[in-house]
Amino acid sequence: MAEANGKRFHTRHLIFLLMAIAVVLPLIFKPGLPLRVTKEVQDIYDYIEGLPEESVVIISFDHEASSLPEMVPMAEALLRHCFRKNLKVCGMALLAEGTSVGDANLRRIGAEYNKEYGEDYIFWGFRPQHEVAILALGEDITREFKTDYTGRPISGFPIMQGLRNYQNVAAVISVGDGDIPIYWVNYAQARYGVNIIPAITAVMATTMYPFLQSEQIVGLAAGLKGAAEYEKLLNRTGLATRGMDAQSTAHVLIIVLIAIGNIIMFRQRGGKRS
Amino acid sequence: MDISTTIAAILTLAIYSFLYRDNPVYKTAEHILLGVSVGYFVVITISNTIIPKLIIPLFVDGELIYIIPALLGIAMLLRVTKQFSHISRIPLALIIGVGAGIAIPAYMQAHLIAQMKATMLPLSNISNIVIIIAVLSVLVYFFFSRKHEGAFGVTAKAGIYFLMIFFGSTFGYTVMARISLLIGRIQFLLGDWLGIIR
Amino acid sequence: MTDKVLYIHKPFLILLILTLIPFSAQAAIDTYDTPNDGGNSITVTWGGEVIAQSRDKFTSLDIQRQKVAESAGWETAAVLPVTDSVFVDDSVKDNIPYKYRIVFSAPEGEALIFESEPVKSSPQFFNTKRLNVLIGVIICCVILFYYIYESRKGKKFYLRPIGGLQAIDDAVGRATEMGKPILYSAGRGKMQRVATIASMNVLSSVATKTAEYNTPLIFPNSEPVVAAVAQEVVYEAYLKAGHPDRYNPDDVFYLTDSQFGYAAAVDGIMVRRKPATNLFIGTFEAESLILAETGNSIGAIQIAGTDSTIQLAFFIVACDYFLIGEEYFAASGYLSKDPMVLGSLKGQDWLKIIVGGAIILGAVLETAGIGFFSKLFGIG
Amino acid sequence: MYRRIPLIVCFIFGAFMLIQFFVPHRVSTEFYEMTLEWAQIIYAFALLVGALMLMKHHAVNATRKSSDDRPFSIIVIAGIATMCIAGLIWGHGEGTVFNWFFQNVQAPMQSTMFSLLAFFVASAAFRGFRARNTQAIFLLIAATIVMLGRVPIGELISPVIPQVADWILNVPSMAARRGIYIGIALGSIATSLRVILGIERTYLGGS
Repeated sequence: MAEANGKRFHTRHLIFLLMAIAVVLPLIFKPGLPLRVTKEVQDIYDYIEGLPEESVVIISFDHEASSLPEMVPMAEALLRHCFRKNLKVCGMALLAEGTSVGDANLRRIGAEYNKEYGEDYIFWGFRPQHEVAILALGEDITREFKTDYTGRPISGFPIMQGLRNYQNVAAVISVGDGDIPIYWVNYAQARYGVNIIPAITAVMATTMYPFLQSEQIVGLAAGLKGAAEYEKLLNRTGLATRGMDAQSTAHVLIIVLIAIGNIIMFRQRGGKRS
Repeated sequence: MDISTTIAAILTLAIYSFLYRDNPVYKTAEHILLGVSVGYFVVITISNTIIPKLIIPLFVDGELIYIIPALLGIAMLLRVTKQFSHISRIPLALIIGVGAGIAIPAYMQAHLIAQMKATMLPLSNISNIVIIIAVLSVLVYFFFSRKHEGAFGVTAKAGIYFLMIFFGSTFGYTVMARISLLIGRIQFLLGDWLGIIR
Repeated sequence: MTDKVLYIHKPFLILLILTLIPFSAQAAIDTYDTPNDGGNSITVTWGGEVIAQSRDKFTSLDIQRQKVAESAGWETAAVLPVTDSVFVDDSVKDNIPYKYRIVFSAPEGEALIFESEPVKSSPQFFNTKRLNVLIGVIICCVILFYYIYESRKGKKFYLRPIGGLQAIDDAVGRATEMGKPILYSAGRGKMQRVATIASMNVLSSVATKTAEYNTPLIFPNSEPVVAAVAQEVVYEAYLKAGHPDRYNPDDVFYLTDSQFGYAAAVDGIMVRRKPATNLFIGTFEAESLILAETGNSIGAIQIAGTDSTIQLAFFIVACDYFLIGEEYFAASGYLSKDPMVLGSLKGQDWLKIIVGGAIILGAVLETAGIGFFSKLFGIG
Repeated sequence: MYRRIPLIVCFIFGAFMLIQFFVPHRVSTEFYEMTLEWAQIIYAFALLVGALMLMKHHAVNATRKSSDDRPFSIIVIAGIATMCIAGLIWGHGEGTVFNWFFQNVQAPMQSTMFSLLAFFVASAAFRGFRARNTQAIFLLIAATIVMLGRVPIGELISPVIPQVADWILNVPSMAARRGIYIGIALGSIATSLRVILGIERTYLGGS
């Protein structure tokens, strides 16, 4: 895109360089700006904290590999909380790429807390066509997922004892980078009344607020910032918290760039008019 | 700095070469990605859906009813051919019909009834009043059978400004998301790969 | 509904089960067929003063059931925390009478037992909790089909002028005056997407004008199928306008399906051919940003129409005019003059009036402290 | 004929799924669960169709000597083949070749691809995002408040900024989004009803 215009080449690349600096420097020097926990994230934390031990939580990895830097810290924080509270965690994915990510995350965090596969957590695997899969789980989980991710019969695992459908599930955490968390609201919350916890990319944050106000979702954890807040609540510094300083400087850079760009525009316009 | 991480890092840098300009290194990396992701998708779809939901019930458990979805699935694959692609309209119609049938009550419940209820707020504080005015004025903006003039026009105008606030906050959050992705990749390059930051 | 209450000591529990002494207390246990379900389920609830007063004394709570006809022994249906007050038994058979009892017991041996009247489970044909949804669906059906029917019969409905559409007309004129081409992009949506289909309607109208004014129309595509359809649409428009000779098939072409590759290539086209107007109409993803930025830097008038809120946020600040979601579909329906779409739009407008009216009524009643109306909007 | 059968199928399944919502009876639920299962199976095949079309396109391209993109098509085919062989023969769980490719090739490249957008946003911020009218000014002000209010630095500048950001997100922005949702819901219900009754047939495609 730069080859056709020599002058563009410079400005554009200078801005790219500024962006890289704005992100790299805070990551190296770590000023450690104070972090505020929002009510939306606190609500999720309180809800999970209030669940009785052994409650079943479904965590659905409804994202693609493209948003991993946002989704992984989020899933890690929520999983740590669930395992710390001794909840039973059932993993699944409604997008194919979330499948491998989900399996790896569950095993890694499960091992951190010495949890047994099949006893304390399980990974059911992937199902296509979100709305249909969500509805099917509302009727009979063992019919929807006859086998786990690697093909072993699901009914053989102790965690599945007494787990039939959403009636036995305390909450569904949807770690999503698109509109699948909305599908969970539309099809699982509305129809079956199950509690939905959206852990989503920042891109989708504003679209979830109407459901927050109408209490169709428990709370809202959005983006790397949401993950950082959760890490703070768990008293554990992770990738998200360490990224927050860079997030701040990069935002300031963007705002400054918009301001300069507009000032230049108004100057030029003013010049033309006079 | 193990070999796997180094490979991942080299591929990451290959993608970043696009920032200079579109070039063969980027193009190669992009096509590797395309091939691998399509292959990944095919394997997961077969191993996680077609095998457990169709092959095992039909061929291992011998439940003959599954012959119907099997035939419909094969009919779907005929879409790839020129000659028989019209047959694929039957399974397609089933999926679309099912989708439409379940969407109606879902939208009615979650997006209309529940959202209407949540807007029926007592007019006791500024925020509640703003919420009601904003919802109504946006509805007026998307009203097409009447010209936007007079009081109606003023309401529609208010609607567009509320929409702008919504688009603005979406803009802010989207910028945030894109930067988070960059932070994640830099953490990978400088941390996991080079070990400069921890 | 009448209940039997009993204080016993654990060693004698088994003995006493056979010789229950009826004890009438306040309604403490209630059993009923679980409502709005497919059968095979009985709900047991308990409460009342006796339980409330003595709950702290006990450490375990057993729910037991018995098939009345078989006069068999009691079987444990569930063991619950003593604080619970409801249990749904999903493992019963339909149309068989069952009796339930709840047994509170303490380690010291003290126990408190309540026994219920016989109860049967049965499936229901209508879920009464969803009545409001049914009414809503019926209202939608009636209104929408009335207007679609009227529209198909030939009735014309008024559609307000849409700013972005007018802007498209003007922009074509401007390009002609400047002697520069128009660039059209439908983004990266597949052909079956509603936003892509709507884009083809807009394209047809734009192409009719460029044919009249003899202004070049460039349309790089990222989807082979869309490219093929677009070529047909543009050629047909030129034919209708009476200038098939002015159609240049090389200007409507397939570029690449790579997201950023597409953006980079379109950028190159913009810089080289300097279009006076850029039209971004269709399904856009992240590439929107790059396209709109370059378009802005070459000083083109830019008009965007899409249903993606995220890309709209960027388009609004980088384009001169925009069509937001529904507005875009309405514009496309207006251009295509499809009676089904127009009738449907009219029906949706009426539904919006109903929704708005209900919200106002609900808010006013809430303010007056009357909550019954908003309760009708509960979901379950 | 070719048009009528799909319309009938669509009507039967669409109408049933709609009515089933109100009928909890076991017979209805049984047929409902079966339909859900069928839909998923067929959908999985539909997903494979997309992949097959892409493979066909690149296979044709890879055999065409004149094509400039030939090497790239060969790379795509090789990628698909590697993953399919690895995944379908040695499995897809942890520690497999398939999983290694996902974790070290696909995942890093895909997330890097999207992180390019951070740079593009920066460049567009300077050269594209303009407060060209009052509407755009509103948008940019809301965006600035949210961008500052949702990261630590906003709090540092002034504790009012995060509060204003919270209010914007929870009140006007939320309500505007709700207005859009209501509109979309009515539109979706209208489209779905038209699809079930066979008035809307665009999905069947041309010819």
